[in-house]
Amino acid sequence: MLTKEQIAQRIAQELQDGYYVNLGIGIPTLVANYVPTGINVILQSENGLLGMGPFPTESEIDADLINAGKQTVTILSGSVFFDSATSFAMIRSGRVDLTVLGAMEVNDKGDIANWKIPGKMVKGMGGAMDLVASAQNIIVAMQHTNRSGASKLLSKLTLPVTGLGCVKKIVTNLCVIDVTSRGFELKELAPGISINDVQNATEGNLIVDGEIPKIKF
Amino acid sequence: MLTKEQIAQRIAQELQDGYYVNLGIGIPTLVANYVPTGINVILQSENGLLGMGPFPTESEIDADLINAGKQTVTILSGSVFFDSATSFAMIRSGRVDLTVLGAMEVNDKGDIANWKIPGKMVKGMGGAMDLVASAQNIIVAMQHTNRSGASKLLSKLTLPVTGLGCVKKIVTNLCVIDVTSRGFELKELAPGISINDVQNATEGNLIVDGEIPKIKF
Amino acid sequence: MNKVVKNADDAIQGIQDGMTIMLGGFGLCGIPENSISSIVKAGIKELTCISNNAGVDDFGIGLMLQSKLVKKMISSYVGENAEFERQLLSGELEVELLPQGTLAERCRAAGAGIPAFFTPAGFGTEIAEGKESREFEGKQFIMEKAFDSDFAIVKAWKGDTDGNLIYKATARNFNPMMAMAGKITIAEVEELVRPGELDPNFIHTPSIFVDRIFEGTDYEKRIEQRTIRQN
Amino acid sequence: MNKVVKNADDAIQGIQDGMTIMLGGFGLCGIPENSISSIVKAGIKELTCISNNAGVDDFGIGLMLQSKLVKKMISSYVGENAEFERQLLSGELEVELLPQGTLAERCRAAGAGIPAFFTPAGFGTEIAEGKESREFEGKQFIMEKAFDSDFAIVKAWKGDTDGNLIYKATARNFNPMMAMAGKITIAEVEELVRPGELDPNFIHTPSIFVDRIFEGTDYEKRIEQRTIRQN
Repeated sequence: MLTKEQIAQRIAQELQDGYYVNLGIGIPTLVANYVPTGINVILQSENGLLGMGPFPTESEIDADLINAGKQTVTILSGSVFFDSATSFAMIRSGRVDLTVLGAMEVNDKGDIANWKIPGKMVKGMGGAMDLVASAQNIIVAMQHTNRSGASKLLSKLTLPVTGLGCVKKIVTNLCVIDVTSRGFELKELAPGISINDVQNATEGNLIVDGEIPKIKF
Repeated sequence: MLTKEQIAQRIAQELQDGYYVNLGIGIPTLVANYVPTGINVILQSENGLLGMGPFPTESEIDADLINAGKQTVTILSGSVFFDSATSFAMIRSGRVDLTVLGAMEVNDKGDIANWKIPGKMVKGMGGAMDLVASAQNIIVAMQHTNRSGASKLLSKLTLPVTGLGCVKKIVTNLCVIDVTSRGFELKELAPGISINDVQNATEGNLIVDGEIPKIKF
Repeated sequence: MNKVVKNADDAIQGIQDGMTIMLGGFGLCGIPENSISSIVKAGIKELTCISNNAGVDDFGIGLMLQSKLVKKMISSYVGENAEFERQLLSGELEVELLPQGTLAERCRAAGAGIPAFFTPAGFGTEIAEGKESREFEGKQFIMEKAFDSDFAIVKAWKGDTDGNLIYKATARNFNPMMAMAGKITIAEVEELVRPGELDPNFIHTPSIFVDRIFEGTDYEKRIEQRTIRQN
Repeated sequence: MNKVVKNADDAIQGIQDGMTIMLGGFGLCGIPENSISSIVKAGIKELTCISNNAGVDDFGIGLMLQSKLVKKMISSYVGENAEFERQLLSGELEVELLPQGTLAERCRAAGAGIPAFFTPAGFGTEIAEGKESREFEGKQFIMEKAFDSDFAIVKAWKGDTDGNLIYKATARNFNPMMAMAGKITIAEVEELVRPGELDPNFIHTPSIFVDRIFEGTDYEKRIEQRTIRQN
């Protein structure tokens, strides 16, 4: 089983030099801590910042400089500020190379639900619907099952959809899955996890072809 | 009969303090020379400049600073540069208070033709179609008749239209006309010009109500 | 023509009960603090507010909610706010949620004389219900319309007395599009300067979009998520 | 990842016969002089060029016309150019004329992932022929689509090696929207600096839109209408 940090670390292996990357709140944010050495990625924050740096020190804090999670951040050399319309222009026109998001549910067609639970207070989709409708490359970072043990990888979403056919890859505590026209293709297993464990935790159509390697770090 | 300069001078009487104004090429450009004292108007040039100043002196010339007529110009205190999309955002959203244009023909519904003569090399509409489709207040500055003596104020346009129902006022060498739902309403006469002269030079529906005063300068 | 008003109380003249207003800001960053205070003081009610977020309980638009001035919020993300949740669940408050990019683009469209446009965001979701959808080049989009707001209230870093504005860092966010979009646009700035003091090449909002401007006072600039690293 | 290329010859690699390219500039102001020279030198032909104007006989896009490299111009205003007129009348050259604001907005739409939008410009004119028209709030509009171009070539004043750009004065014009709109965007700049040297608050084109950048040489910056006043 992978920890949250390991899920992030595995996703970080997908980064390529020069990638513009948008990281959602939660596990996705941790991906920034595992950027492989020798490559440079540029973090986009949809409130209007390209080139997000680390959190500030106490003395660096600037109330006018936050990320999309409303956290105080810093900038780097080459960073740039812009307005929200320009920010989503970048996103919708496909210039963001990789988007990493959390999800409540994903189905085997790549549809994602991550914004609303009927009966609960709905906070809103923020920029998620724009991101999932636009990005060419969307990786979902999440636990394989929910708190009551039910699969989050489904044949049919039970929650309101955020976007259709957009998820390309899922990294969970159990495994790495590619979402293809065939369904959930199992690609890598977490340490100590068997194909059977994944099968049992996956409600949607799971494809297992040949040997499935262990996740490497 | 008014000279070109007098046409511009009469139009300048329509300016109000704080107006944002777009002046077309030709007679409209001359309006800038007759801004009444005590009022301040801001000239918009659709290539991306608000607050256009006079032509430069020899030493002030800057190839990167031109107006929509591609002439070298200067800026003033409070001037601002922007891109072409922002420029036409201003225009289409109706923030330009007054647009002054030349025309080949206007009809008594306020339709204007000023961009194309069939059979002749067509240079293009530039920003004219955006301006006439968007401005709340459009004044046409032109000669009342063309070079062969035919009226340019018609019941029906003979040339390809630039915009529909947009002209509010026309100032010609002969008179000042408001374009209303009734047609061409004669408002003021140039010195030495009779109602009859205007009538003879106007093919479209001319409305003459009561006394018509002389243009005052 | 003078766009400069003395303070927020003067700037908000004309905003009436039942109107639709836009308020700049993302979270508590770049919000028009002075104007919000004056609206609360004036007790203007039944307002429809277009703003990306709804503040926190005791700051930002949260102050307007406390005073029950808001009839409807149009936002992309809300609910960092217990009073908001209470009013929503009790039916006192209406909420329309929109994708953040759609919110930004509907402001920009209003300010650009574009009545409608197509976006992929929300296609196939409940956001698309009742909206026209259409395929372009094999991909599905929904049609969204420009906002129609009576007033837009924005916060800038510096402004000149002609109405030119510059914003600081990520406090820019929705402010430039909203400044374009209001029938009447009010700008409050941290520092009001004379025309010519801002570099004409680096102005974020050209003067033409701004109708009223004033220098605000006592900016608190509250931080919502104070995150620091140890050095 | 390195976006910096040595010169215009390197920058235009991949532009092929028959492609659609955007070229920034208004008149001769803010045009990518170096890249135009390299395209002429390389003899890339059958090009569809999206650019507000078509240069003059011996400068700007006029140089490409002289070498008969242009199949079609998409512009708002052309013909300061005898060779242009000759090719047009002889049927060697196709021209599509568009309202200037529509040209700008179709670039911006392409760069903003907006496949189509409505504009009032051209309604009721021959520009509207074959286009969908629609009424919003009692006013008539036509639907215009985002441009689809293989390359965009822009000219900026300064740029950094990450690809951030700033423009000078009215040389900005169409450049920022075209920079957003190209499948591949080439930027030539008068001065190429290191990341961090441009103020992040005052960048006109964020780096993400730029794929290749180089420092140009020998800018002529020809003036089309040299108008002066006597002091």
